Amino acid sequence: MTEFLTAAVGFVLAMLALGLVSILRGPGDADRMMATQLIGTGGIAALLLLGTVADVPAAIDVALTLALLATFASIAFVKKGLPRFEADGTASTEGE
Amino acid sequence: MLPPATVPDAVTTSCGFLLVLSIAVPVAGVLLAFVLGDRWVRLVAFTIIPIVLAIVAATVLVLPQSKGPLVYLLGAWTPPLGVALRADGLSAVMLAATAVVISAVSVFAVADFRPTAAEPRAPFAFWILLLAIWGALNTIFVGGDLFTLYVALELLTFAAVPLVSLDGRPETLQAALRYLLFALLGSVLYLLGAALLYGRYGTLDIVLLSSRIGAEPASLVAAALMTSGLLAKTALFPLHLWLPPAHAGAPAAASAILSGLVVKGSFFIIVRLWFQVMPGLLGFAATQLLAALGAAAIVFGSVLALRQERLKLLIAYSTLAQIGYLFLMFPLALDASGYLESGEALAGGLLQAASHATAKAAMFMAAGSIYAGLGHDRITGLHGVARVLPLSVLAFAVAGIALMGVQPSGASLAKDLLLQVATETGQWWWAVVLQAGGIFTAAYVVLVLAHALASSDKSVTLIGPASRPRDIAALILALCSLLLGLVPWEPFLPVPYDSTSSLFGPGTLFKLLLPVLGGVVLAILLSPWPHPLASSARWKVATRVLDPFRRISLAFGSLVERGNSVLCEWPAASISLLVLALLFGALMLVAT
Amino acid sequence: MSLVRDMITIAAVSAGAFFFLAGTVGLLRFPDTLTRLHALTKADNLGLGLVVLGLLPQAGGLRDGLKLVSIWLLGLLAGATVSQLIARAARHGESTR
Amino acid sequence: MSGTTVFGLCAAAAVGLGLYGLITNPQPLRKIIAFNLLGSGVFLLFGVVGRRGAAAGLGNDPVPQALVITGVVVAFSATALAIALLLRLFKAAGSATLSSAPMRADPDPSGD
Amino acid sequence: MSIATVFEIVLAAVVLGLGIWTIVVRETFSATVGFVAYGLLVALIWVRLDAVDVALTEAAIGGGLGGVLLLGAAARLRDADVMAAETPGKVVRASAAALSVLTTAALAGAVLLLPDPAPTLAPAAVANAWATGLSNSVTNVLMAFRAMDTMLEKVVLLLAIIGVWSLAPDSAWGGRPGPRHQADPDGVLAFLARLLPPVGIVVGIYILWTGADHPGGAFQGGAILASMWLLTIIAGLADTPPVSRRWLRFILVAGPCLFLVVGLVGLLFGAAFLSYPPALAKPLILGIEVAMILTIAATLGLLLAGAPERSAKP
Repeated sequence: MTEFLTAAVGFVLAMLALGLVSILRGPGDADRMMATQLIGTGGIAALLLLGTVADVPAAIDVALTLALLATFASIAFVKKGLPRFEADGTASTEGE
Repeated sequence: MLPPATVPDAVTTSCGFLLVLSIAVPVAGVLLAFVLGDRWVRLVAFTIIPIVLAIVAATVLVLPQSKGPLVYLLGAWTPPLGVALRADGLSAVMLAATAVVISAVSVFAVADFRPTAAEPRAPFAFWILLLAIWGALNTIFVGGDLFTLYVALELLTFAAVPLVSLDGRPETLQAALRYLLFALLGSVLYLLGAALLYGRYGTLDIVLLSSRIGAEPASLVAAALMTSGLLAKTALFPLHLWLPPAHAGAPAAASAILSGLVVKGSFFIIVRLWFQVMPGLLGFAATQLLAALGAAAIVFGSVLALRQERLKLLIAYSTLAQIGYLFLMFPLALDASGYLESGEALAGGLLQAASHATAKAAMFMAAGSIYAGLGHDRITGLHGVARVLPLSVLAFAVAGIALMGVQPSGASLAKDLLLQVATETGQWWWAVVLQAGGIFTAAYVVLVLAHALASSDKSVTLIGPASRPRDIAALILALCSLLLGLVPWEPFLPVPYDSTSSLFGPGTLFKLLLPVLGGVVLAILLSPWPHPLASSARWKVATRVLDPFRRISLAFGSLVERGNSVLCEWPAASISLLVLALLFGALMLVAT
Repeated sequence: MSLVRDMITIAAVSAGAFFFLAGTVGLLRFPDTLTRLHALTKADNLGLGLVVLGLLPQAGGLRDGLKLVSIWLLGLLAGATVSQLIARAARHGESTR
Repeated sequence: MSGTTVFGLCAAAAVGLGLYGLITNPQPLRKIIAFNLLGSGVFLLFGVVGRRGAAAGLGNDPVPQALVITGVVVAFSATALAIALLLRLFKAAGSATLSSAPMRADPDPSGD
Repeated sequence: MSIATVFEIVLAAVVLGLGIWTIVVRETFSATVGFVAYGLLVALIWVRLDAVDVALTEAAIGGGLGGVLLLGAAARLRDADVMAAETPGKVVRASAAALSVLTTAALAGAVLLLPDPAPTLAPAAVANAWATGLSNSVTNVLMAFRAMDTMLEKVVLLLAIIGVWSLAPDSAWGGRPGPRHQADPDGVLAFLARLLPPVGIVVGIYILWTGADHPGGAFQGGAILASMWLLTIIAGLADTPPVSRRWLRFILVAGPCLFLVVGLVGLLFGAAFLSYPPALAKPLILGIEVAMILTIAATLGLLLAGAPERSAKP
């Protein structure tokens, strides 16, 4: 069982790496912004599997934190990453 | 598994609580001032400062009575699990010097950072950061654990950086950013070394480490990284890119703190590291390298100081030279078996640090008064200032005289000690550098004074009123530095002989004349600015004789300046940092 | 009993891994931002869900199980909202590339 | 080759990468990122040291872990301060660079 | 070579690959994104090293808040990207590369030659856990054995705030940090900003509470709370408070203040500064942690918000 799960972590990780390569290459910033999304799914899956393999139950807490913050980071990405565009009808009036 | 720790001083000594208070009270002041806000910060600062002063005084008085250092185990946990605070003679000297400088600066800054002024932001930051710097420095002086020292070092940096950019001009913002980034690089290298030491020895406690440490790969790499990181924070040549703009751009009171005290924090950790944690690792070659960097710093700093147009920049470059002076003690402290001995050389180095702290702070304060009075600090525009701002110029003069090592100043005692050791160990070349350092110091002091004392054709108009309390604070600090040699150092530092006996001998006169005359020559040769006596007839004669020499010296000076501007580029400075780290590692590897 | 649990785990985790593979292939092969976004959020969230499902039998107790499920729900929520935001950003931001 | 060795080498490599980036990247923001990478290498080294010291039923020596947590907080504050300075500099000067402008023109070398 | 080692090598390679990307890529924005991904994935290494407390911290800071901080700066500095064409020459880059490689090699050598068995304080930490009644050793080290460092670190956070605030223009001193965000109240963002914070607050408090006996603690919990606060600000549901507010100042010092007071009480009446009487240790530490989570959440949030930009008066 441990071997299977370890292999699964490795596989998910490899997919994650490939995905990151494709995303980070672009071409646009919108593509790059998917990176946290990808980690928010693939990274968390790897983390959960890893926690089970290594018998670290608290890894679930890390995954929970990661899930929350990856969501938050994605939103900040969209808000801050494309300042010229007002996502979702939101505007930030720069106080300068 | 390592044997259970047997620390010789694993108990809290009576009065050890003073060490805790010396940290806790300034920190409490920071918190209180932050909550109470704009109108109360100065009041809080002036309540806290006397209390901490009293604590430091008590520590200094108690220390000689106790046998060995004062120790306090925080939370009653013994190292290696817990953290200890320890104060020995070195700590006491630096604690006292810091307390004196901070008190004087706070008196100086009373008027500048009035909370009722139109600008409430600067006083708010200044007074809180002043207390924070004090707390951080005290932690550095009494901290007994390398990681606690790291946190204190960061505390110091975080308090110092905003002081640099207090006025918000783009130049100072850039200076602050450079300072912050380079300091962060330095402290992260220090932390890297700490990680290796923990991995090898299982503790970061200074006393425990000193009993466990040996010449092994981990400790050598750690030592090299930590040393170079701390050198970056101390701004030893060639890692000084951040210092002149940062120190010259800050408000005068902040410059006094930054130049006088903040660089001494990382310097003190280097001393702790080398003299206490790993006295046997540095070896001959590495100490020579350290001192060679110091010598180069003296030449570069002094030559550049002589070429500055503005007084504050001159003083900032002088700090660069004086930092170099502090590192001359390392080869002199090395004994025959390759151990760094906590003897007279260390005493000389520490004394030099204390006298530089007081004198340099006084110089910046005097320069601040002059700037406030004239509205500028161009050295060539200082003519006649002695008549309108006599106290400021006097304070500058006294501080300068103290710094060049005239009896009975602390710098003079330090120089005597170092020269004596240099003779004993046969390292005559460092004796030459020591003398040259004094002469260089004299050169830029003489230069400034010559301009300030020269009579002016026009009457000098002041744009602001001269402030007597400010000048008196600077003067008292300068006098402190001048009289440091008379203090009985014996309980704290191994200072063997009584310096007062030789106060009025022929040696004193020689010690006064050598630097002053040498300094006059250097000032004439190396300063590119019009000389204050340039119009007199005698000068015309002198010009004819000196002119060829002067041209050569000036060419040398501009060469130094060009070299400096290369070294002050970021990539060059950070590459030198790595080169130094690798060089130290290699030299230590060879030595062991 | 433990054999059954392990079987479920192996099956679900393998299926999850397959969906991650599919998502990555989509990322690598699809030509433009919007379709790639589609591949990413749909396939990967399904993959995460299957992994969570597979790990549920291995969870230590009810609390861990609840946390696992809520992680998945958070992932879904993020996927649904953020992909919409990114998609709009991508469409409007085409000129700013 | 054990896991701690792999991650120990990884930590050393991260330190090297951070140093390289800190030296060569001209933009201050990139320097800040490189500093964070360097810092994370240092923290990883602490982690490896702690992992090697696993004992008494703990998988990782708690002391280095605590040091890392303190260090992460300090590094984060440093990043925040550096970025605030950088943004303010950008606003005040219109550019964000660390390269020093020439200090002053070469003065007239003649003394009279 | 076991499958576990293969996995570790893959993990290290992915993380290092991201590190390399972060350093060498031309565009600053891409580098920032790469670093955020790096920060999130490093959490995996920390779990693998069985340092879950650090993994939580790294996930919260390295990926979450740190990423947002860097990204905000990258977005604002986007126009500066073009200007900085002063890339150092080949010689500089080559020597920097050579020196970095040498440093790495020296470091790697030192790491490989570390002693086996390694020195450790784990048994000592476990043996002394009775004094606090908490079974999370990391919390014990942070709050008891090395409490001084933790207290000073909180002062470092406060100084960072003071430093950031001191950069305010004088006209905005005492005002609100950052730009005012406005959002469509029925939009997706506002929806998320209403839905996520309650979940986040529960998770944050859970992380704090579980920190007594399991991995977790005030800092990690505080980071989660801070990000939830920022989410509501970004979505325009809340505004940053003016920095001159007394209550805000009080929250910002509550943690270190309580720490200091407990320490001084220990100095006066107890065994030593920062020592806790064993009977009261657990409640005292938890009390400090509760104060600290508020302080940390407020501090981290305000550090991300930046210097005051808008005068407090509208």
